[in-house]
Amino acid sequence: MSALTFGKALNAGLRHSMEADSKVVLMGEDIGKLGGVFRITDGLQKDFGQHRVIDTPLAESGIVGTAVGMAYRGFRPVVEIQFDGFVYPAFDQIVSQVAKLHYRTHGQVSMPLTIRIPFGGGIGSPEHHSESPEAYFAHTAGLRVVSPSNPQDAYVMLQQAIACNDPVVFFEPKRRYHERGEVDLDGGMAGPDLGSAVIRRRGTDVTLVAYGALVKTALDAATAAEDDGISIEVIDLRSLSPVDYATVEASVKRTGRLVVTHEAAQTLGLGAEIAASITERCFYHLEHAPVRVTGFDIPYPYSKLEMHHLPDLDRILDGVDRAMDRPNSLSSLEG
Amino acid sequence: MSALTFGKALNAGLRHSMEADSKVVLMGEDIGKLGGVFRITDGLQKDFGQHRVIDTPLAESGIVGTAVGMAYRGFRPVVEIQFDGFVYPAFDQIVSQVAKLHYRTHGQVSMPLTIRIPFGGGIGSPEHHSESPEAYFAHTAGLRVVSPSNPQDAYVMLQQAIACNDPVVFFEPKRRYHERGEVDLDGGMAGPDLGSAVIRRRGTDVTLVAYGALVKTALDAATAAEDDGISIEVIDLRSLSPVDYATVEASVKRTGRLVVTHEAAQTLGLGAEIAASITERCFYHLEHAPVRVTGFDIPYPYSKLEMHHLPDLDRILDGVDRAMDRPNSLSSLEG
Amino acid sequence: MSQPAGHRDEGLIQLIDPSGRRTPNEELDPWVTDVDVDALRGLHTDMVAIRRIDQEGTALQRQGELALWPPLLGQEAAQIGAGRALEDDDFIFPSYRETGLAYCRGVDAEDTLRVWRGNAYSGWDPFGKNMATPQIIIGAQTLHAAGYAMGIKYDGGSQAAITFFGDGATSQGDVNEAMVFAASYQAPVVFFCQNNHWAISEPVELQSNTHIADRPVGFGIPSLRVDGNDVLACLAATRIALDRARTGNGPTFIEAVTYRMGPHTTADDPTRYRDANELDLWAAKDPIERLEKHLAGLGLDTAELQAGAAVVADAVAEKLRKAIIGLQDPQPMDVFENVYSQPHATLDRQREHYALYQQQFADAGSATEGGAR
Amino acid sequence: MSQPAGHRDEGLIQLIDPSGRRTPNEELDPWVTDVDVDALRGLHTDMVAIRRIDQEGTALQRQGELALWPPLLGQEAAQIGAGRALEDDDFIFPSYRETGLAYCRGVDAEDTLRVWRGNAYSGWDPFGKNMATPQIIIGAQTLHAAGYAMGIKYDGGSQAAITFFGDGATSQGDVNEAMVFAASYQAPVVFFCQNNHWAISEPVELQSNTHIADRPVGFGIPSLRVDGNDVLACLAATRIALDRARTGNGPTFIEAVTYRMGPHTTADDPTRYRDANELDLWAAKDPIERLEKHLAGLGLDTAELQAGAAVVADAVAEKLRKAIIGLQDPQPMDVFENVYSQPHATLDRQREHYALYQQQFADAGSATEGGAR
Ligand SMILES: Cc1ncc(C[n+]2csc(CCOP(=O)(O)OP(=O)(O)O)c2C)c(N)n1
Ligand SMILES: Cc1ncc(C[n+]2csc(CCOP(=O)(O)OP(=O)(O)O)c2C)c(N)n1
Ligand SMILES: [Mg+2]
Ligand SMILES: [Mg+2]
Repeated sequence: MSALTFGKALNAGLRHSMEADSKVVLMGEDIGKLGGVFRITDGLQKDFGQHRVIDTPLAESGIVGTAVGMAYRGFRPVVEIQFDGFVYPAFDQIVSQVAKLHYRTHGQVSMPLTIRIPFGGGIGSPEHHSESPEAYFAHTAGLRVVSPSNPQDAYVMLQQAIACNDPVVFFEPKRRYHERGEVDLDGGMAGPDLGSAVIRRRGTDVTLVAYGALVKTALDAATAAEDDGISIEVIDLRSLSPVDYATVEASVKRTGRLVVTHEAAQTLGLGAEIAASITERCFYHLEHAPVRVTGFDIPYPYSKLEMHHLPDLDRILDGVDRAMDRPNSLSSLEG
Repeated sequence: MSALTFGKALNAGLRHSMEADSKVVLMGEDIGKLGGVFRITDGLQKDFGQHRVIDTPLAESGIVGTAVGMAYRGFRPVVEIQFDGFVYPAFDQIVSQVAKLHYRTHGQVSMPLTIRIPFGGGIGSPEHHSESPEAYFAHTAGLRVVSPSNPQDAYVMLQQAIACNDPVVFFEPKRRYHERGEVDLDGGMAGPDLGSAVIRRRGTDVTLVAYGALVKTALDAATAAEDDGISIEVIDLRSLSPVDYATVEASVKRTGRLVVTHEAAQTLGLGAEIAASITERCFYHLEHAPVRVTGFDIPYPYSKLEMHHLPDLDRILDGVDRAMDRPNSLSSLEG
Repeated sequence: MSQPAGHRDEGLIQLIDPSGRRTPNEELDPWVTDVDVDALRGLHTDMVAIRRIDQEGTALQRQGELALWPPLLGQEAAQIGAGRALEDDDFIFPSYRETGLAYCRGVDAEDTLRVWRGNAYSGWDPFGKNMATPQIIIGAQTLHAAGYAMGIKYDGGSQAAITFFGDGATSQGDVNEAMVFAASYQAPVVFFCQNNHWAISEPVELQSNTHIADRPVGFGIPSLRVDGNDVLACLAATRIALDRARTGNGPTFIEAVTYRMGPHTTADDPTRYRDANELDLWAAKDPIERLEKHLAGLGLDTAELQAGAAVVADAVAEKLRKAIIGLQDPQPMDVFENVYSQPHATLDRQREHYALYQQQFADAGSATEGGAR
Repeated sequence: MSQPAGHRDEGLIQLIDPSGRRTPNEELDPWVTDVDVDALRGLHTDMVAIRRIDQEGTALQRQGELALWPPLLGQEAAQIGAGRALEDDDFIFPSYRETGLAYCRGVDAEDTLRVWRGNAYSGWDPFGKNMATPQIIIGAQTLHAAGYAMGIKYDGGSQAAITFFGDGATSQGDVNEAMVFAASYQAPVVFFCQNNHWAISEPVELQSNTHIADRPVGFGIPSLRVDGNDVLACLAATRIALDRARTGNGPTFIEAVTYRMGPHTTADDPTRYRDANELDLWAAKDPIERLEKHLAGLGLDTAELQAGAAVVADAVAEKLRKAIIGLQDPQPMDVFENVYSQPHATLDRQREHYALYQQQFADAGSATEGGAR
């Protein structure tokens, strides 16, 4: 085991995948000499050459569209989108081509693309640099969508995503890039299935579902809640499409209460789907309606106000209070 | 009152808006001489000229992006996207510009765009011609999203959308274009608020929420259910962002049961949001988990199979049976 | 100031003029020295065959056997010229109108047509034919071709990629980005634009006020503007472009100037937007008649030539009609297949539930679907 | 075959060379006959002022007063040349680097900078200044400019629209589509590309293997390739383009060849990807020094010239620093403002709930936010 930052763990995962399979190529803006604006591809062009780590022209549709062509040719492209807010020019290629080609060709053409997207806020960035577009992709049939929350998962899940024959949109919680954790570099891609959720902390009173950057916040909230005598079970979703409902369902059947948190807007965010699906599966076990603690239905605000958009420990605990029928911010509305 | 087809009602609505405000201009592919592939703009270029009904180059990002510029200049552009599956090249301009400019400029720049999109399936079309992308837009803060279900609403809501100072994505259920209904052409844009839902049929046992093409199917289902002694309240959502929860909530509080139907994929479709929100608001009134009867999580299938993707009368009634705890397709899974 | 050239009329490369006369062209001539009378006859037969397939498509649509059909009428020379220039392992990324290319690749006509019946989204295995299946999103396939060609370069292959698209497509961002990528990596790709003068109801002048062939030059890609109704010129131009690709000289752009003689699709009514005179003008430049005149000039008997081609076309048409009408409808549960290549929990559950739903009807003993109630 | 020209070195239009010498140019000369010594002095002062604002931006970022800053160092001539050619009612659609254009439009420097502090997404009223606020999505603004220009044409206005973007932006579909629309409608728009040789770490050669100014020509848009460090040439070229726009001659494209002397933004480390020699080469072509040499040649005392400019720059800088540091933080509930112009039930409910949530902390008597627990 080695202590690595999240970013270095991703770098190691890329390196490992490239060593394992010569068809793995990286494509993106500034990923070569610069190593990407977050340095995730640092050193890889030097070691693997310009034909495997490809600096591309500044055109996201072009990047994804040519990656589709590379996949036709037998390559396994890993695309870097520089920031979350810059994926939309590639939306058509992702939704109409990447997601649909396997279906369109009755399984004859595979699209083993990995589309890496640093996502989420909390780093004081300008507009378009802090978005959470995951719901757009999780709503799109044909794509798999995942997000690791810690260095070990970053390392393993990235390799699993690259090895997967289906296209995977890989959301990296950029505000965790510099956080460290133990990584089993010798373990390769061994680990829980790419589509599975993991219970990060056991608890009995309420199930708290998070993914990406908010898993850490959720764990902190669980620790804080302990002092108030509340036992929170924290589930790291990891996979956003498919959602591992078996794990969430089993947990909610134990706790009877569910809180989901994410940075994305509330309306039609992952929380909506999870609340709806868990209500379908656990209706008679639920003691309170599932609670969502999410970003608001607003464009991501300028950075001086971002903490008023992002769920934090206090907002999550307020949500837990709501789910537990304890006094909370909305108590005055009841009755 | 005049009996008009849905398509002609839209045409009349456009004409009325163009007469009322010289800043209203139409932009799109083939909307001029041809009158659009669905003839919705038929005759308008002849009557209003090429400067008001603008045939554009074949580039959706270009159409929406130049419409943004026209709005800066004080125009009120109404954009036609030829088919649902062709909106994605414009996704970046819609999500990052149209939706955000009012916020970005602290309210100084308005984006009174209407983006008309014929949507949905059931007409035996090739790939990309039958999609239901509404959830992408309803998840996008800054946009309003609506869908009329009948000629009268088509006429009124289109004028309201054009008059609205916020951008409106206007989904037209193309499979209803040829259906007729009474339209009050003298009423102008008088009618229920653009953001409001309408109860189309009163009922006491279960609330059935639909929008667009499926409103008719839902009404047919309600008629059929009457024979079985089931009283369905049918709500025509009309507005998908915002959803008129006041209306849905009041209904569900009366019936205790909710079924939502749409053609779009189930995961993160409107049904997820409505189920989650209504569960939040009506938890103690619900006698069964909200039921979703939707398209599957698949790319829209080729037309010979589309009836196995699209909710129809029977699938809706099966959903009603589930919501009512009557014998249904999934009964064998219970216990 | 660097000035655009504007729409000029000169500059259209031709080897056989509308009257059937062979016109010399220094640049193209060396590329067709091997094309003897037999080869020309072969091109003629090909054009006749795909015109027949196309007519059958239209007829089958009228009879309700197809949901829609996008005719290629008038574009036979462009498609056969290009198609016969390719090696089998060059990879084709077409739009929806390239019936002729599929024919050159040995795709059975029924496989080309069944997509338009609604029985499938793809009629053949792209890797079996080295040809992607129809692309409906305008211009999207040009990026795939550029990327495939980048792949050829990276894996050291000797093939080329070629992509087909229309005049309207040149307005799409994707097509322009494809040129950026192709030029930047000097990828072995051929951009083959069939300028058939119309994008549904929009004339090419709305998309571009200069020649389409001027566009790529500004991206650093050399171009050829050929008479798209001259099969020999199309063959030569494509050979030149492919040779450039194979010899490490990067991308080439071909504008084949032709005309869509039919409607955009069978759902379209071109009388709403275009002049009948225009049609007459282009009828006089018909690609098949032109080659017939040329071959007559070389001493071939036109009636005999036509009869020979008809034999081939008749056989194709007969097989096609039988196959299309005999096509089995797909199975309900097929809708769930091939969304993913590996299990997907959410979708698998939906499949299971729908199977139970379907089962009800079977249980109810109902012969037709939807009859349980 | 139509061949691209490739990267040539000739063809760069100049009026003042790096040594300060006035070089005659038939095409541009007539457009600057009115530019006397005073006017040149004004251009010099402008360039010094925006360089100072830029330095302050970098310094304020280092001091933690700004979150980020995108320097314009080296691009003063391009921005002032273009900015001073414009009429007040021409509408500007900039990217994020056009500090100089904002300055020309009378935007207070603190309003330009506060966006980068994170206090706002827009520092000024676009309609007050006839200039849109910074666009971060690469190339998106070029379509807005084309559309605005279409609007000018439709409402019979006499203005022009102008849009600024970088060399990297030319690869984006949007920029190419903007040229398609502008050409098709002959819209009165000027495309002003500051080719500063880099898109973050990517050299311009990755985006285009021919001159950027060649690109528009293929779209039917005439272009000028000017020395972007020559303020007089930039002024003249922009005047030509604006005149064409106003006289119904449609769009023009200007490539101003310049250099980004600083990092991409304060978050960037250019030593990772570019050679120090390149910097030296361009330092020798510095736009401000060049004008100083030219003015010295006209008899002006350089020290006095610099001192005069410094007075202006100092005043701007002092006001700027005070204003930035004195900026009030926005209010929590501001996040909900201006998403829509009219009530939106779902958002209004979220606002109401968040107000109640905030209220808790106030009720708890906590001075700081987040301290209720
Ligand atoms: C992205 C997208 N936008 C719109 C359409 C609708 N559409 C189908 S074909 C067509 C015209 C295409 O014209 P052109 O590129 O000249 O090809 P042609 O049909 O003439 O072969 C249009 C607008 C589409 N298929 N895809
Ligand atoms: C759509 C999009 N993709 C990527 C980025 C990230 N990005 C910001 S600036 C930049 C380089 C722009 O280069 P250029 O157009 O030459 O302008 P310059 O910064 O040199 O002025 C990139 C890649 C972005 N802002 N928008
Ligand atoms: Mg065409
Ligand atoms: Mg640059």
